[in-house]
Amino acid sequence: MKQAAEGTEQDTSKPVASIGRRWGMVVDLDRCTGCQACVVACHAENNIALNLEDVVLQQRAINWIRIERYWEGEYPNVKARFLPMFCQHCNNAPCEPVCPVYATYHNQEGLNVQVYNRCIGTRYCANNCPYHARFFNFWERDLDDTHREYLNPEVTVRTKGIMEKCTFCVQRIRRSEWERRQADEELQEGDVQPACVQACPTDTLVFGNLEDENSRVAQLAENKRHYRVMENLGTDTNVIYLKKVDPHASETAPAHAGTAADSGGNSA
Amino acid sequence: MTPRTLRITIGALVVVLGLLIIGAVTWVTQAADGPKQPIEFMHTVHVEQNDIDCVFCHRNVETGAEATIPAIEQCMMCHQIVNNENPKVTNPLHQAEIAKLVAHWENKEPIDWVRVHVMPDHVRFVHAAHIKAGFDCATCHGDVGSMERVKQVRSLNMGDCVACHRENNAPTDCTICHR
Amino acid sequence: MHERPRLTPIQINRDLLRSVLETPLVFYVLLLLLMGLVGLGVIAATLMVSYGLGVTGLNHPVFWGFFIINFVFWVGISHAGTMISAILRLSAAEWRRPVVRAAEVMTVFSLLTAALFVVLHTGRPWRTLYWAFPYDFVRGIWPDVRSPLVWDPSAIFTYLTGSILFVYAALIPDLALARDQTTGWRRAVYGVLCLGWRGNARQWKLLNATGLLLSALILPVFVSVHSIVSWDFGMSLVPGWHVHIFAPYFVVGAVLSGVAAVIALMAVMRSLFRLHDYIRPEHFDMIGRLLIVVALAWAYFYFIDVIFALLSNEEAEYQVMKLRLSPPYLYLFLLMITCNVFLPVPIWMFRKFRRNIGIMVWTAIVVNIGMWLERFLIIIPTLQRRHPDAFAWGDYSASLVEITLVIFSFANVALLLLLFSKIFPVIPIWEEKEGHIWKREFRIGKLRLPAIVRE
Amino acid sequence: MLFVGGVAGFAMRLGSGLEDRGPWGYYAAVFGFLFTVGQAAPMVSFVPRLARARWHGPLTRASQVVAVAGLLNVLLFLPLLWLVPSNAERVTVWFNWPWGAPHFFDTIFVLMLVVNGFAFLWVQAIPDLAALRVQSGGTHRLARLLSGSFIGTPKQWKVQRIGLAVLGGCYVMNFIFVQSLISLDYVMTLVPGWKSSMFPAFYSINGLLAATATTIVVLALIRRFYGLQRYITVDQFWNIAKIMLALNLAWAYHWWADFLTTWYGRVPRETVVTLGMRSFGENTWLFVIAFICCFVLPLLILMWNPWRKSVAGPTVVAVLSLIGIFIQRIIDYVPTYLVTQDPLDHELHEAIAIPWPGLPDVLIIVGGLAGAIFLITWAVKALGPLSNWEMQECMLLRRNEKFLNAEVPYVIKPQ
Repeated sequence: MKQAAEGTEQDTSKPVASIGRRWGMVVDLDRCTGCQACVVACHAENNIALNLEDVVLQQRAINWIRIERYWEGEYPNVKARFLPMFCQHCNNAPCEPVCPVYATYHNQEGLNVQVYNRCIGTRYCANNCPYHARFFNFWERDLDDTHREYLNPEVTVRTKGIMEKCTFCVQRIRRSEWERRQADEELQEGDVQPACVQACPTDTLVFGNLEDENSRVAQLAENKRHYRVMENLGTDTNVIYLKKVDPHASETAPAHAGTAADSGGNSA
Repeated sequence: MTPRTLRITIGALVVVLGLLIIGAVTWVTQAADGPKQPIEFMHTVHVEQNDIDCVFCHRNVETGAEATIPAIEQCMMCHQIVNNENPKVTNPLHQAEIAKLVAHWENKEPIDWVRVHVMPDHVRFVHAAHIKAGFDCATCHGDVGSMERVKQVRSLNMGDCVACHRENNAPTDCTICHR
Repeated sequence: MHERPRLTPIQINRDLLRSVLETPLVFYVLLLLLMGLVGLGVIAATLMVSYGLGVTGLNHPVFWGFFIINFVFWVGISHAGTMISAILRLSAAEWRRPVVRAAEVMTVFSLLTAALFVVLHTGRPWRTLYWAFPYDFVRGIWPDVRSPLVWDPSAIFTYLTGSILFVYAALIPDLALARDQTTGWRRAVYGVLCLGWRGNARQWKLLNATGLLLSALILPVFVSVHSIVSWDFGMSLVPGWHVHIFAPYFVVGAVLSGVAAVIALMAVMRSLFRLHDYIRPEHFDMIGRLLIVVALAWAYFYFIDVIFALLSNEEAEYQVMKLRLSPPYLYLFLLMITCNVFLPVPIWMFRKFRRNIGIMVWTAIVVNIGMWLERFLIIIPTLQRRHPDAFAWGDYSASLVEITLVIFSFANVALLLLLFSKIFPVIPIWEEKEGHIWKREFRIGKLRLPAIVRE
Repeated sequence: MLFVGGVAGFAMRLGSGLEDRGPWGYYAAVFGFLFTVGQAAPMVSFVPRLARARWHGPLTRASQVVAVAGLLNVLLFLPLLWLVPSNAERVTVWFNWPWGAPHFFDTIFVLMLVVNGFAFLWVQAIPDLAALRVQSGGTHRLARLLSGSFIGTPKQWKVQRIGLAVLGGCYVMNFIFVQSLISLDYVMTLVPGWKSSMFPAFYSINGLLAATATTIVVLALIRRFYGLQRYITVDQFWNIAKIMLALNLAWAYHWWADFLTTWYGRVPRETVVTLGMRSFGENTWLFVIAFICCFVLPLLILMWNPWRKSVAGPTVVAVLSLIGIFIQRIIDYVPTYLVTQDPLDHELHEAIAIPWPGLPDVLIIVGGLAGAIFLITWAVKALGPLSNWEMQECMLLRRNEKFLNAEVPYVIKPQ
């Protein structure tokens, strides 16, 4: 994709991927209730295969976004903590350089892209992803005609033998882009909303352009509660978490879900 | 080289050449004409003789991803009048084909058009974006107006797309087409 | 070599060409058996390709399983050839002579098998062409040279090419001999293959120069191949894989398993083709000595790996090592370390055991079981570690398809070796004769001592 | 004299106190260097013997004699031990053994290695000492004392040979063990985050390289100053040069494997240390010199057979490698000692530049090296520069014969 990137750089007349756009997400853990609406929305939007019982038992379930749940404290003072986890779209992604065929790469908008038709399924990227955000299609999907009607035509139905992962709903980004361009306008703040963001009832997830200082997401990213998961790996993610505000934190345990940021090894 | 090996070599060459010729012939004959449609819709009549704009039928092309095949209702907008009993339709072939259309309309059956330009599932082509950029339909589809039967004139494989994108300084990021 | 019996050149020709010129019943039996196993493997692979990788035991955290283990294992085995032929040739070790070709051929076949597993393990094997072969001029998308998985095919193909050249160059005089000993179409085929070898001084000189040059050139490739395989793991960020020592550690391990495999191969050749005069206990003796050093070096690297993971003050690596060192992997770990060091090394220490072919074969098999387990322990528990940010963690058990394919890999290499032995002499006849000529005896005091030419 | 200067420098360093680890870096580097050089060389005599290479005759003494420098090492090592910070609350090799670890055990192991080296040297020299005793008519006291009742019966020879084999084997393993142990101790207790499992292996490779290099240098010096051109021939240099080249390549390989893993992994914790401190960043120039000395120049010189087959070529490479290894030691130890942050913080956040050595440091370096050279010279004088009996054995086992039209050397291989 080197050439591809260069091609866009030379592009001066009408760049779709304007310089100065880096998509990012802020996850405010203080607001997350663990309702899983984002998970359902993501499944519906992105044609994710149904995780039926047998697939789950085979440990091959696919969830582009998942709610990690941590327990804190001893019974009866147990608290559940939630952490939505999905592809962090790292700027320094471990998954990218290990792919032998450039099926995953970083594009100019800060997206970590997975190209389905290029992927041959070495699964190296999945091994190397510290966030376990990449999923492999072990089976071909068995879609009957009724089922096909549910599919989102904007999103490729993945075949067997390839990797897939959260795309930040790139199809929505592209749609907003060309819809705006039909009217000769630039993309505006709030034009793009991934399915999870749209579905989130508590406004936990905020999506936007991190490079635009005035965008909501960029301002939230400066919040003093901010941290990135597994920052010590130097992955430089585009997803920023805001720590949970816990008035009783000091009374119970020193750490909560946010400890995931501190070390690659803390088991919950 | 012994005569025996010579014979074997010549035999092998003949077989390979024969296969190549057969392949080439099938390829050429296939490319000669488009697939047979359930109704012999003639772009020649509609576009060349009657000078109808592409967008008149393919209505979505300026606003949506798909150009869309017109629905029967849209055909019948004209063909209710220009039907097979219309005296101006003199060609018996035309009469027969229009009769098929009318039959579909009356039986409330959709027409199973055979798709000519098939993109694989992992490719998203947005017509509107290309029209907006000022391209003519013919850039990719060729001179459909002169085709008796619509066929694909451009390879439209990825190399073709990417080359054109490069020429026109269009973005070549993978996510432009693959999502 | 001291125990080489006096043999006439004619007898050497007859003995060493026997496998080519005669076809005993046991050959057909073996052929059928191995072809059956290979056929099973083909069926399994077909199943896998048509239904997807779902038929394997792989799952969400454990993305790499038996296939990669087997790949690493066979690449490891392939290191025997160069170790035996190139290094021992350069250091002029006399005992290499009868095993050079068998080891080199095993290198070629095991590399082919290893490469096959790389392709098999991908999700879409039918699309892997653009992995190793850049051809896509139209789209302008090339393999990503940053990926260790691109270094892999480059290293393997370089090594394969080098090994094939190596085998072929050393085969030429023997092919000429086979040409002279056969008639009819076989004579014609051997005649073409031996490239007009007449055995004049210039040709011998060229052959010697080729051998030395190839030996020297293949050595860096030899080291790089398993280093690169190790970097498949080392370059990742996975705790337990991102280990600095991996490159030399893998190379030493590869040599250990490869050379041990050569022992088994030697024993099989000896009994199958009745080569008792050529492959003698003293050869096993020398290989045993070499293996002591290699096994201890392996143990040293392994010790460092374990110690570092345990004591590096890093939570994640500690967890991986703890997982490896707790049941059920503890048992495998103990078995592995016993198989690789604790059992064979003390046995090899004794000259009596080193010269006992039965014991040597068993230790060789044991070592290879150990090395296979070593790769298993590197790959599986590491991937299986309970990850702080994932619900998905769990175990891995190989499916029948995977096991079949592992068996297939062994049968495949054996079958190819068997076919090779049918077509080409397995012991380099000219090298054997050269050893005969260079040998001489001297009298010092009352003793008669064997001597050898040194240039 | 210089040695005395070194002692003075040491005293000055001592004056500045043991509490502050920082300034002791150069001192540790000298120790590390002498340790690799002095302790590793005896292995060179063992390995060709194991491989039954018959060219090593003149080599053995030159390599083993270096072991006497080990004496100095023990002296150097003792004060270092108090500088190692406590490993309380940290997992180390010692699993928090209650007493004396690591100080006590490290001392024991280093001492053991030195004793082993001396024993190796002694057993090897017994026949020569016996000859000396006989020749001097029993008046040479040292020879009489050390050679015991050796008169060369087959049984005595057999015992001596077994002794050599066992001691040699022990020495190799002992050396690699101690070398790794000390490097482990260092990487785990001194610098948090100075963590690369390549370290012990790289140390060992450094040791082997230093061993070969030292042997070549000593051999060249002996050849020059004792006028032994007839005994120490180009053959020895040619053969050992091959090993030298192999080790130079191994050095580069190990470095590269370490570097690549770090560089590719891009984990900030590792890149700071390995890239920022050891290879690139502040100390680049030092590293580049070491790299050129240990790999680039040796490769370029030894690639060519005419240069390999000379006295000067391998000697130059040996000297270069020694310089490279010394610099490597400085890179390894000096910044290590300058780490001031909390040792319980396992990560190092910024690279540390290597300061220029002060006067005491220079004195220590020069004194340490001079002391080692002094010891070695003394030992050479006491034991003789060549191992007589091995020379004779090698000559006996090598013979030229006519083969067709040419005269070729034969090597006899006894059982």
